[in-house]
Amino acid sequence: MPTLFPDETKSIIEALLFVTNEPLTVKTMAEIIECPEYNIKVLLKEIKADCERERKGFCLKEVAGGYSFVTRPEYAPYIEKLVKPRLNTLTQAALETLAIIAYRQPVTKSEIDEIRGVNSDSAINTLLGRSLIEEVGRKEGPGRPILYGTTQNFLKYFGLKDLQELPEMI
Amino acid sequence: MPTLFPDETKSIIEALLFVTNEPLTVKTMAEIIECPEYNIKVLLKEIKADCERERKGFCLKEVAGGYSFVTRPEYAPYIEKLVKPRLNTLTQAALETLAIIAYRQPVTKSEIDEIRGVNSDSAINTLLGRSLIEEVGRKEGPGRPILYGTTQNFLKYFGLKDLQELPEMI
Amino acid sequence: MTYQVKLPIFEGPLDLLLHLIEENEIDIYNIPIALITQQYLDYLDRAEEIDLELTSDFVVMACTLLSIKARMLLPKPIVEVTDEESELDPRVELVQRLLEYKEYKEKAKVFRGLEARQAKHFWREIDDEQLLKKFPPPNPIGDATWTDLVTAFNEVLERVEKRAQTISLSREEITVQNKIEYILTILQKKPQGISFYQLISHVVTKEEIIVTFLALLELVKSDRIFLRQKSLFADIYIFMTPTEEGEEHAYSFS
Repeated sequence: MPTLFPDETKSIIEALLFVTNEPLTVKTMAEIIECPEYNIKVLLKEIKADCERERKGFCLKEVAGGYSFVTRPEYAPYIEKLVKPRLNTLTQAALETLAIIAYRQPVTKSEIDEIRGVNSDSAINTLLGRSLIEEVGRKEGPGRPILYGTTQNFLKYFGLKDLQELPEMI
Repeated sequence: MPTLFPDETKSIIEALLFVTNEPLTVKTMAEIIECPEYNIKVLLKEIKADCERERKGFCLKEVAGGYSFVTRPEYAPYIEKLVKPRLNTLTQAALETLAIIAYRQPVTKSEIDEIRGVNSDSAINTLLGRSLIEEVGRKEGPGRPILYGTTQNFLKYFGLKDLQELPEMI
Repeated sequence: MTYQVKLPIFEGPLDLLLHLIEENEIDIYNIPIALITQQYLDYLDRAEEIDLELTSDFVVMACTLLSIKARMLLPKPIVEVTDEESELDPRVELVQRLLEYKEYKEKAKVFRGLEARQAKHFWREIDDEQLLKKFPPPNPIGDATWTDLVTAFNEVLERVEKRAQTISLSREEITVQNKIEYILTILQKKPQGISFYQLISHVVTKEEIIVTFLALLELVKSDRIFLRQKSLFADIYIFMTPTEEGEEHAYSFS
């Protein structure tokens, strides 16, 4: 690839962000454009500022360990007229179960049941089905029960940068 | 919807163009934003000029009677590097669907869904798009659903002379 | 016309307890156990009346509450002053569980907020089919081989088999109401009385023993039966309360 001017690199980053709907990591972008990660970071900041200044219809968001363009929340009413709305919201039981898994991971089903005081089978199945949690291993000990943890999609669904953002939530 | 300033309308148009990959007609945008088509046309010209002036990674293109954001053609080599690995590999869902079609052909979509236990729409589209499967007829009965089978291409890429060569199932 | 009773639905016994504590504006560290137990049992009664499906977890908690209540009613044994702290408050463990559950319930609320916020952000729809036309891969199957195909097919078949094997076991529903009716029927046949151990001799699950016990308490409370015990820890004998008319009246919740 030829040597690029910073402005050109910036445009390429924008183009890359346009053809994927999964968060793009700085590392991937740096590898594709063949330039240092540091430059990418600087340019991402510029892109973010540009979107704000020009009040574009979409903005750059840092989510799930990468970056992605998403539409501005205030335009949601218009966009909902065009594309089908998102999946159903999670039930109270699923959210409680997910909160326990997020903060206690890795954690077994019986530990979750213990905290909630009820059986969490169906909540866990819902969360697995929506790729918000996954099996992350087996616990040592009798029965070697499955350990659950949260997924990348969990971060994307709730708009979190990474798991470090969790403890500050309250 | 409240009365909007032209700048705001412009941002909403950008948001609508961003979110969908289908070309949007002026009529659709005017209906969603509830404003005259003439205004939309003026703002589309502005958006087009903005993208050029700022040399964004994407530009506004008039296609098939509508408008759409597309990435700049000169960045295709970079985009190719990003999407090729994704496009190249078959997902687990596509692989499973292909396996069912290969072994059970001719087979309908609902029969595939039944076996997999989930909806296979997008997997079938992927396989059709890659010319690995094709319509081979219609099933007799209500709705006369489409029957799918594998293609010559399928045999070629899996290195098989004919379907008899498919490894027998255990 | 059917009359519908509205009753709040709770995620579990701890959820219900927290609700009662909040409703009564009670200090969670000093729960008036008699009051809360009564309100808890009232909820279960009403839920049963309007046929709300309650899991056995609710009944188990009812027993925990009754057991705490009993321990708090018992006179404290006179112990000689020792170095050890005075005996533990029977409520401590329950309070710990409530506090922990409460923490996660609040976190769930934060997640609910984030979910609503995120629902307003839309991601770009990407059509891989369009991209495929623009960037045709050299090989439409990537690095897959027919072995992968066979493996995938086997995996699907295994899943199908697993699905077929999963038999949904219907949980045996034992309600306090049913148990009350059962006890009354038995007692009609045995005017000489029946012992508690006889009553639970065929019972296999802990839940059912608990429900049997709750049913007895309910029957004593409404004065339909009376209990006799020869000595401490001896078997408890259950007798039907003789009615003035010498006939039994239909049992009713009130």
